Amino acid sequence: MAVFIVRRSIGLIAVLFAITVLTFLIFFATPGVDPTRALAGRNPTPETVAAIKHQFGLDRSLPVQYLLMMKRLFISRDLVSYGNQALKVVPAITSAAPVTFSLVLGAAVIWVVFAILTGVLAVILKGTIFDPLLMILALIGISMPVFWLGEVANLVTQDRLHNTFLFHWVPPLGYTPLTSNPWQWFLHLVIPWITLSVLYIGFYARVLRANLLDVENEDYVRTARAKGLSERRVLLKHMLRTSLITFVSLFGLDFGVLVGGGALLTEVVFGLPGVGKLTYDSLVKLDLPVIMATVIYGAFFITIANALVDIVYARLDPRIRPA
Amino acid sequence: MGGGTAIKPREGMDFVRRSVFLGVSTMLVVALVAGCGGGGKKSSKTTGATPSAGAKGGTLITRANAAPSGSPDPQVNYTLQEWQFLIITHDGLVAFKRVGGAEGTKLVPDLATAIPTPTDNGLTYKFTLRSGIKFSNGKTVTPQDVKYTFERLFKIGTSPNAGTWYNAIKGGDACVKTPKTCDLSQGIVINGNDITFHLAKPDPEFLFQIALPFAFVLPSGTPNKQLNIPPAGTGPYKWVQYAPNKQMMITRNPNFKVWNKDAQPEGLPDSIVQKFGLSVEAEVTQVENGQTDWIANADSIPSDRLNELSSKYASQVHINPLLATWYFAFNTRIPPFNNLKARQAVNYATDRSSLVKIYGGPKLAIPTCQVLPPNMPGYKPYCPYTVNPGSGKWTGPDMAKAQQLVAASGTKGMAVKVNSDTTDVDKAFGTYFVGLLNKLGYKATPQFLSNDIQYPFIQNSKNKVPFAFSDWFADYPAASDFLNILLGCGSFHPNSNSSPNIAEFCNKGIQAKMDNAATVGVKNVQQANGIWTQVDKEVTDQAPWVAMFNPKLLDFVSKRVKGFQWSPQWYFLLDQASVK
Amino acid sequence: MSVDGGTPLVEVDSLKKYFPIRKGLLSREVARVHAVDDVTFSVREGETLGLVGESGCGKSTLGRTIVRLLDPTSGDVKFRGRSIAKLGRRGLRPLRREMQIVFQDPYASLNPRKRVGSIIAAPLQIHGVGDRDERKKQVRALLATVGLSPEHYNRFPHEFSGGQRQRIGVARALALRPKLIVADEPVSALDVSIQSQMLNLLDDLQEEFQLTYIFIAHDLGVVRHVSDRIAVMYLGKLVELSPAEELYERPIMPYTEALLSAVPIPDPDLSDQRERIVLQGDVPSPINPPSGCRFHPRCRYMTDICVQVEPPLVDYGNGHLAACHHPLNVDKETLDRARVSERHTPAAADEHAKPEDPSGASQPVPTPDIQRSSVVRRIVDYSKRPEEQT
Amino acid sequence: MIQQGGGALGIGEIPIGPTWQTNYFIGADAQGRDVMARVLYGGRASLEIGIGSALICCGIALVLALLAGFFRGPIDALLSRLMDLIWAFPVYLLAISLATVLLTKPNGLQWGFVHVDPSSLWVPTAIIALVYVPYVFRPVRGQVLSVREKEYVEAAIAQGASNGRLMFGEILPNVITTVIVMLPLMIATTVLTESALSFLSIGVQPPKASWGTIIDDGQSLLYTRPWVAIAPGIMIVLTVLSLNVLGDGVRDALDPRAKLRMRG
Repeated sequence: MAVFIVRRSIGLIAVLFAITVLTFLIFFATPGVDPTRALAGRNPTPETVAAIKHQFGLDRSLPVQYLLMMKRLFISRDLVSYGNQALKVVPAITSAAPVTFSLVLGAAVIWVVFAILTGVLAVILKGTIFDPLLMILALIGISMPVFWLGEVANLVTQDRLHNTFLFHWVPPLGYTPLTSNPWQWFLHLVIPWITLSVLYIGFYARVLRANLLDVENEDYVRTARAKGLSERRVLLKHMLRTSLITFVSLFGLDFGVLVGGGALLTEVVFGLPGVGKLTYDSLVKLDLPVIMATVIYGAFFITIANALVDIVYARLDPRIRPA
Repeated sequence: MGGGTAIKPREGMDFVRRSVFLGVSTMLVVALVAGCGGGGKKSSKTTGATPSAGAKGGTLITRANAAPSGSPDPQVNYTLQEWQFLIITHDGLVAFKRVGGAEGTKLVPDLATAIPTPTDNGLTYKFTLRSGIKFSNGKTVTPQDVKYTFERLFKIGTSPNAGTWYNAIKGGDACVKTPKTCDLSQGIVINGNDITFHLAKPDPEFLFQIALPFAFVLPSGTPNKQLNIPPAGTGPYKWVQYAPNKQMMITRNPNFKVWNKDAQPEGLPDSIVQKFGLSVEAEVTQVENGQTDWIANADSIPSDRLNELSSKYASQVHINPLLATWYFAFNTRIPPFNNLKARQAVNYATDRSSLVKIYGGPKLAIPTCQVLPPNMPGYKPYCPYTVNPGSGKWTGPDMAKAQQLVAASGTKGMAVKVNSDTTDVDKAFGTYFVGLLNKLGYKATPQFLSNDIQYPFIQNSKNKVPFAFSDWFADYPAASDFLNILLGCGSFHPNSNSSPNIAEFCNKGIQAKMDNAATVGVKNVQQANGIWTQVDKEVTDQAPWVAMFNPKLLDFVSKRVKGFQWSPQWYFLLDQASVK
Repeated sequence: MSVDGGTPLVEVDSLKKYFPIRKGLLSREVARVHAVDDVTFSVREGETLGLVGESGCGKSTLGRTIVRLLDPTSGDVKFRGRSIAKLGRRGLRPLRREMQIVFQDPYASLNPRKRVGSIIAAPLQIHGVGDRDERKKQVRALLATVGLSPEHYNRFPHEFSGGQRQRIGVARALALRPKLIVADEPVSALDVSIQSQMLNLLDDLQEEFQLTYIFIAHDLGVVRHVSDRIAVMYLGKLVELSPAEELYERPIMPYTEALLSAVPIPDPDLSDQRERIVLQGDVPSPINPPSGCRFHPRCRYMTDICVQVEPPLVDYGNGHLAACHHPLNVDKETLDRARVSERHTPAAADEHAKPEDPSGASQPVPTPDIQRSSVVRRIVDYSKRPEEQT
Repeated sequence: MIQQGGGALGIGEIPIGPTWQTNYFIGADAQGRDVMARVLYGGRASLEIGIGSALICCGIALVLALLAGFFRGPIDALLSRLMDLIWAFPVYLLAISLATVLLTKPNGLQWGFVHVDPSSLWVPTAIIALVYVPYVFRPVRGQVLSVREKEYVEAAIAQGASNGRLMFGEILPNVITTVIVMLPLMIATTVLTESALSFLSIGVQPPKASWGTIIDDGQSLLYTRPWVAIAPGIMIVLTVLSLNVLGDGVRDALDPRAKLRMRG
């Protein structure tokens, strides 16, 4: 097990390293990745351009530039954005991360609760019209582009029905930190939470239902039934518990992806200054340092989540260890 | 005279091309004041120069999609977005008059007691520093601070115009070469409260340059590296927050006392904040709902909402004309548009009213055929490329003539890439011209580039862009700013990303006239303007561009904003608006 | 049971096949599975060599290494006198026509996504035999040869029973008219009732196509009737090699003795009479094989020498080879002639060659008196299709 | 495409809203173009990219998985690590990064004789195909690894079959079902991804349109002419929903036990 964990960790570091190199190369293959335009103005003297390039180490060879960037990103942590010299990359991410985290955490709570409810309900109602109905609803949830759903939510809550009793409480787009005003924090995030969770409710409900139906035929479930346990106990205690293993590992991966910046579209649509939005803004401006940092940040969470899920799985199921 | 700062009232990202500053002679400034005033009256809701004394207090909440690009350092930043804050937190020796309307282009003494008359053939400017003015950190402003400020401008190494403007000061060129050891003792001589600037060469634009934030006085000892928030200044406000992914904020400077209300009046709101991060659509909704007071000009209001704004929120909308021309530049050196007839054909065919519609309608833009915008010294309406030429006004496209010219040019069937950027409106222009060129018999395809990349790309002759969108905002009213910079032989630099003559246009005869106008202009502005009028006409006949229109700027403020004032130099004067 | 007829078709010389076991961070090789460890024997043309041993003894690995499905670790395999151990893919190609393999599992050995016709035609196609129609004709003929209907051409394997599938496997092996067929437990996955059909089929095919068989099985009962000679393997080693009848009558190696005692005998009297030798313990790990004689931990004749010295394969005459310190059923004379090792004098061997209970060892193990294949043939006629019989 | 003088725009002018008639059924966009017509044409691009990228993705993944699973050893290690790398990128981040780079090569890409214009539909198609390769690669490689151990593969080796024949003749037919089952779900995913990229202006480039770009256009018209954004969204939902239902059906028919992790 220890060897497995160590090997997985080494793999993780290797992947992260490769990602930094790859990201660096992708963007250095791009013309115009250059802070001089944002700083030098319309008609700079060659001296000014050279000074700016030197300041960013752009007059060095590519490997040196890469090392410089990594040093400023991880060791001295004073890497600044090409777009705005006051934007320090590391603090920008650490200040954006709580926003993303708030968004994802709230959405996760909603999606877990509703997915379990929907999934279990579908199994209970199996054979009635409600099971396929719930599953179609879940499919619709999966089929909706999240940015579009967000737009429609904005249309309804910010404009069309904003002045009715239904949505007059909806605050303008944006974000209020939990620490400064918990109630406003909550209000600002309710609509984004729901929007983001719709897809996952649909997906997880379907996965859960399929799993529940799978385990229904397992011997231990039959045994439990044969013992005369109530249907509810069988479902909740025996079936749900097993099915949740898949559920939880999927959750780990998705949570990692979302915290790592995967909620980009939701953040962009709702103007939430999280990591996804930071990434998007920097991509639009080809702001290499910020892109590097956010991509590494995102990859970090995804790889960690992958590794954790692998390790947890290996604990639960030794068969996959050699893989 | 001085002129508009230049931020295209759209997005903040590519401010560079908008931030065009060129000095002009004082006489030209006077001319502008007249012109601008005239222009201002025509426009429906141009704010007058009379400030309504609003109530003090409250917070003016403004919004922008993103923080001003570049650096927050006042000696490095080059955006109107930040300058609108800097002018009320800092002062230079002289300043543009802080009032709305044409008066706003006048220079008035600020930290200096008076505007000096240059002596020594324009090489010496002697200022006297007002005494008793304090920085927001409590220190008193001294002449040493002024010298320190100018030395810092070079020492910082990355100030955009240190090497193009301020190097006029004696010793400046050496400072550009070796910023670390910059010493301006030769150029700035202090004697008591007197500060004498010695220039290495005469520079009629010097006073304007020192009225801009690059030259705003900072306390001695301010570190010679880029700051993450502007340091202490002398204005009625001081910087308290600069978080580029959140907001920037200024509040009252307790050490401020009015010394010249023309240069630096007291501000009305207690604090002014600019929040970042929302899309412009959301910003408009916020202003409508009273959650935001004003949208920074860096964000352009979607044209689709203009109707809603002008009907439902008419009293909150302010429209002012800009000294700007939007155009598509032909590459005059590669086929098919190295052919004059082909260029003229496209000019005849262009339905400028369609383009105006894309931009936001006739109230936001006026069709044009020529290079110079209205109100510019030397401007005389001239439009040969219309159905009924003669009036100087564009009235409609002449398709028949266009087709005839294309046929005559022998360029029919040639492939043309229509280059524009990815902003919605600019993209629409590109799409329009693709359709038009195809109609004329070319094989046109669009090429839309990210805003950050398009401008340097189209400047570089290496990229061989045949037809590209661009625009130009005057920073002050000088015909040379348009004609010489955009179409002069000297501003074409082959294979350079910084070659503002996108058309690669160089006509020896016209160039000689431009050079002549510049020389004459030092002595006789009137005569020079006459030459510029002729140059404008000749250039227009050569058709290096399809000039599309001259835009106006729309500001949308919340209901509670009282006393909106609009200066041609600084646009909306934030501190003069009341939110109480 | 001609032992000496014909020239050697296959010669296996000191063949070794080890599988590395990798572990740890750097995937270092920490151990090796000694699947086939220094095996030498030869197979004459036209004969059937039975290869017997418990599961895991390396017999399948040996079979696969001979047809070069596996690369030998060391040693040599010669086919018609030509070394093929080091041949590359390309060099092996022509040899593939000469030697084929029939697999144990009729379910896994047929591609479930391919039709029977194309499965059998594949070797023809690979070696560019004939054109499409010709191949089709050949395949139909082959189907008939193995007792299937040519109409089965377009069916998928899952439509067949195990026995039928194995026939398909045989047909595929025969398609190229090979000289050698390694039959890797071809009947062990089949019902007992089908097994004899299969054996008879193989027997007939041998005559018809002049085949040489290496017939792998895990019990001696099956191979007895088809083999001319039988090789016994234990933990990767060849421990006994003998003409078939001789092996059954006079096993030398105690391990063979134990295997033989497990062969079922139809006659209940004889069966009762016989002593059943139950081997103690499990087969030791081939990763760390026991020292000396590999069989020693389970051998009832075990002495110190078995632990210390590995017995060589010694010819006891009549083509009967065995590797044992305590040979059974060997008279002193023979023993004298065949020196097992320096330390192993005939006297010493004889002295110690007494089991705790010598009764079972001193006299030949009674074996059923069944003539090779003839009885089996009488039981069923393979040419009838199995469906018709069941 | 330009409706000259058709679309009234700007201050004091009324945009065309839904007419619910043949022309401008659901109104015009900011440039006066009939949204319904654009939605219908946009659907073509969306589906072309969706189907194209799913096919390319599955094709590449299949070939790579065959190579990795068949040859194992260093080839497998290399390919698997590469897939890990792609997998470790957040899908949208990788797609956005690639799209940004490709779209900012103003003159397109030039590989030998192949010239890809940045406005070509191939750019988003290739990008989307690439980012989803690991999603198909992983399960298929696992299958190849297990199929490769099957005796029928050994039998083919014993017959002297070439590697190509082994991979494509013996192994491929046994793993293709997985891919076929995944395909509709992949298309659903790629259609969603295309719309997201186009929504972020880095997918389909004008003047071509896809549902995503129309939603992007409609974003700025959301409060004034919501149909510009709503209509293409509904089309996406319907398309993806049908593909998901189809995918479920195919899965039930071919591979009742396959549980695929597909995501939009």
